Amino acid sequence: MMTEPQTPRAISGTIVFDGAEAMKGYALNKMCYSFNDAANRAAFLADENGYCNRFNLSSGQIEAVKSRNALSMIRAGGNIYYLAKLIGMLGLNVQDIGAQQTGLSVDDFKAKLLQAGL
Amino acid sequence: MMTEPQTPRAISGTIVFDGAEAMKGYALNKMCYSFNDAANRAAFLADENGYCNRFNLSSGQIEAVKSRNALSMIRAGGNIYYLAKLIGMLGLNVQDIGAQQTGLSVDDFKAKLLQAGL
Amino acid sequence: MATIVGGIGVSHVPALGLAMAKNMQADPYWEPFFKGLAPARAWIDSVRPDAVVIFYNDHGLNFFLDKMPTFAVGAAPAYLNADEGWGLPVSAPFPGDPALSWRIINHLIANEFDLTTCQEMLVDHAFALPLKMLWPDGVTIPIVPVAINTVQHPLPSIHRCFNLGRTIGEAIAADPSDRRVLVIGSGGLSHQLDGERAGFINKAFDTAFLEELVTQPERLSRYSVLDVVEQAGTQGVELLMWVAMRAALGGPVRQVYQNYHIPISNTAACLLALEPSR
Amino acid sequence: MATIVGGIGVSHVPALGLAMAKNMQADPYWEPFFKGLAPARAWIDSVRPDAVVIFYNDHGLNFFLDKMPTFAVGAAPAYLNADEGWGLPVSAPFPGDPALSWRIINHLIANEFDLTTCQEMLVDHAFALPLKMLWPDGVTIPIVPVAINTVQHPLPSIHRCFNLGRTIGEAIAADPSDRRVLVIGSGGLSHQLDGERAGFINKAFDTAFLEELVTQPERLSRYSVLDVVEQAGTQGVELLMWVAMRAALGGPVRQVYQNYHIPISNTAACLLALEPSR
Ligand SMILES: [Fe+3]
Ligand SMILES: [Fe+3]
Repeated sequence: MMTEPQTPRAISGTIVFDGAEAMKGYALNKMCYSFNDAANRAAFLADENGYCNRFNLSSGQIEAVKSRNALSMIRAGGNIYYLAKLIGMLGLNVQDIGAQQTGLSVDDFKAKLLQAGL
Repeated sequence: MMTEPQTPRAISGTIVFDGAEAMKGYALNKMCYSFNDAANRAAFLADENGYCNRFNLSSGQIEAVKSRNALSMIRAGGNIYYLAKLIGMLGLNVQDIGAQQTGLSVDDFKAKLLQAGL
Repeated sequence: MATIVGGIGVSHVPALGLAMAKNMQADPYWEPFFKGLAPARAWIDSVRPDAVVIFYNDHGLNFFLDKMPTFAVGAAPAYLNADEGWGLPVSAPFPGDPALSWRIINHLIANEFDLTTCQEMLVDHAFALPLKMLWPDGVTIPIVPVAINTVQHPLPSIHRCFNLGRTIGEAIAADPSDRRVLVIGSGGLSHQLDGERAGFINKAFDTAFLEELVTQPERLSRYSVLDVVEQAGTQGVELLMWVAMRAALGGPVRQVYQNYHIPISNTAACLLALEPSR
Repeated sequence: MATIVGGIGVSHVPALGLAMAKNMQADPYWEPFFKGLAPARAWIDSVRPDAVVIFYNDHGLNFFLDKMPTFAVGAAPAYLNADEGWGLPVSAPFPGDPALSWRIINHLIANEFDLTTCQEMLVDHAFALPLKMLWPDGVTIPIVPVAINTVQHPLPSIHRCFNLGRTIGEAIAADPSDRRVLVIGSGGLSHQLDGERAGFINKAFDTAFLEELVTQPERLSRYSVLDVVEQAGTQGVELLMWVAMRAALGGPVRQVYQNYHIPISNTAACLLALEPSR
């Protein structure tokens, strides 16, 4: 049995969603969680600003959402499990945002994944 | 550390709200949990049968609620922490139902409580 | 390093809240309990806490049987009280201490406690009433709520609740801040609201329990939860809060104050103040 | 006495669900994974399970950060799947096994697991997809869901998840029924969806992990959760499900079948079937 919490450590290109991130991202993640409901997805798409304000997103979080940039949303405290709902309803899949986050084209990102299996 | 669940045992005049009770009473307790909301309390008072049916209470549970009898509600799987909300909105307090459950008058029930301190 | 300046065990009988709402503290029925608050408040002033960790049990406000945690720790910036359905006035919001919450959560999970964490959490009378009693003008120091299931069996054992409290005590002791933490256990003592045994109170058990709680709390683990139900009543299991509070204090303690009174409503009510022996 | 007839570890990549919904299992991209299902199904038929315990992680369908359990055990008569927001068709309800659920809950809490119990519980693709893959015509045997938090750190350690699985194995072995239980671990293997390291896959780690999982799973406890994040990616922590599944099987096991394939979407996908050695 451990007796001390794990020491946070830097893992390159990786944000570990811990308490600090969870606090920072609460409003954004709560909004994303609401997107399990189709009516809420429609409400967001009809009035993005109004919907974000209803969930008390910070201005930085609203900007991150507007940018459609996954890295920005993650840096704003977004958790990928909840962001996936927003990303999906915006018509993007995990390979699109993989490419976006790594600065590759989608084809190059897919090639990189294939490469990992060789 | 124990390695086996506690053996259920009979404690006189007492129902231990365990898994079996929780399964039996789920619908009734869920209805009572809804009474945290004033609008739901009003809806119940306006149409008791309709409200009970909305929560899929069994006919036995509906009868128990109608009877305003705490023992019947408990035997129908009701948990006192949730039933308290229903009992409170019916204008009863814990001493009223204490008297009801023990077959005493409210005054005699209060006297019994005082007695316990001597 | 943060320190635990003391512990309070206190009943949260809803009727106490209604009596406070109606300003009836000096009435003959209520006075034997409320008179115990002044010495406790004076002692709290003297130990100058600047944060609170409170063990309490939710009575069906925040948790239902669809997601019923054994142990839940709040990690919210503030905690809202709300309508519980039977007429207690709703309290003002309570300030949270997310940094201390996460310190406690991290240490507990590292030590194999399987917490439910709550970044939003409605707190019921079991949380609000002790704070209202101890800070009648409103509590301004931040709070970490720790909820222990007493609604649905199996409940955690006394042994497990003792270790929960002890491990939270360790987490506080390891906190690099200079926080002065007061620990509260909210609940009990012996009472039973439901069943043909409603109104059951056991002064002898309460007295022995309180004595051991102060002097040799580890020994309380010999009672199973069903022993506690049998001896202290179906709601007497709220004594688990007192066990966790006592364990958080660690080693020997000095009893500062005790006021035990029967009855408040259907309950044997008590206020106990403890200070770590240095 | 109930017995555990075997264990399955299997990926739950959402893209697999979309591929099934579109009947693309035979397409060149999908075929290397789906071809692994036929032998697994044939083996399941041969061991004749009549109940399932599935370890999975909720992806924000049933649980949010307001009440985030480390370990949650379902105790519902049936489990509903629901819209997760990104287009997977909703599955038909799944039958529950409340009697087995309570057997497991009682044993776990007696052994100091601090469960959250769920008498109502929406189950997401991590629950639904493995069952859909293994029972394409719909699963009719009853199921006990066990959810392990992978969303918010701190997660439970490998050691804790191992003990969770082992203790559930004990609970099943002590069940007086003649149930034949299949245990499923749903998740992984290495993958990372988020951050500049998105697309990270680690075949060498997966291979070593799978090998040890089969032969000496206790040794996996040397990895901290952050080690797993580093070696297997942020979502590679779903390997915790595999650890719990393996531990439920107890002592030595025989590997019946393994099919590891890179990539499915952004993930190293795998199906592994294990049988207890008698
Ligand atoms: Fe209480
Ligand atoms: Fe997943």
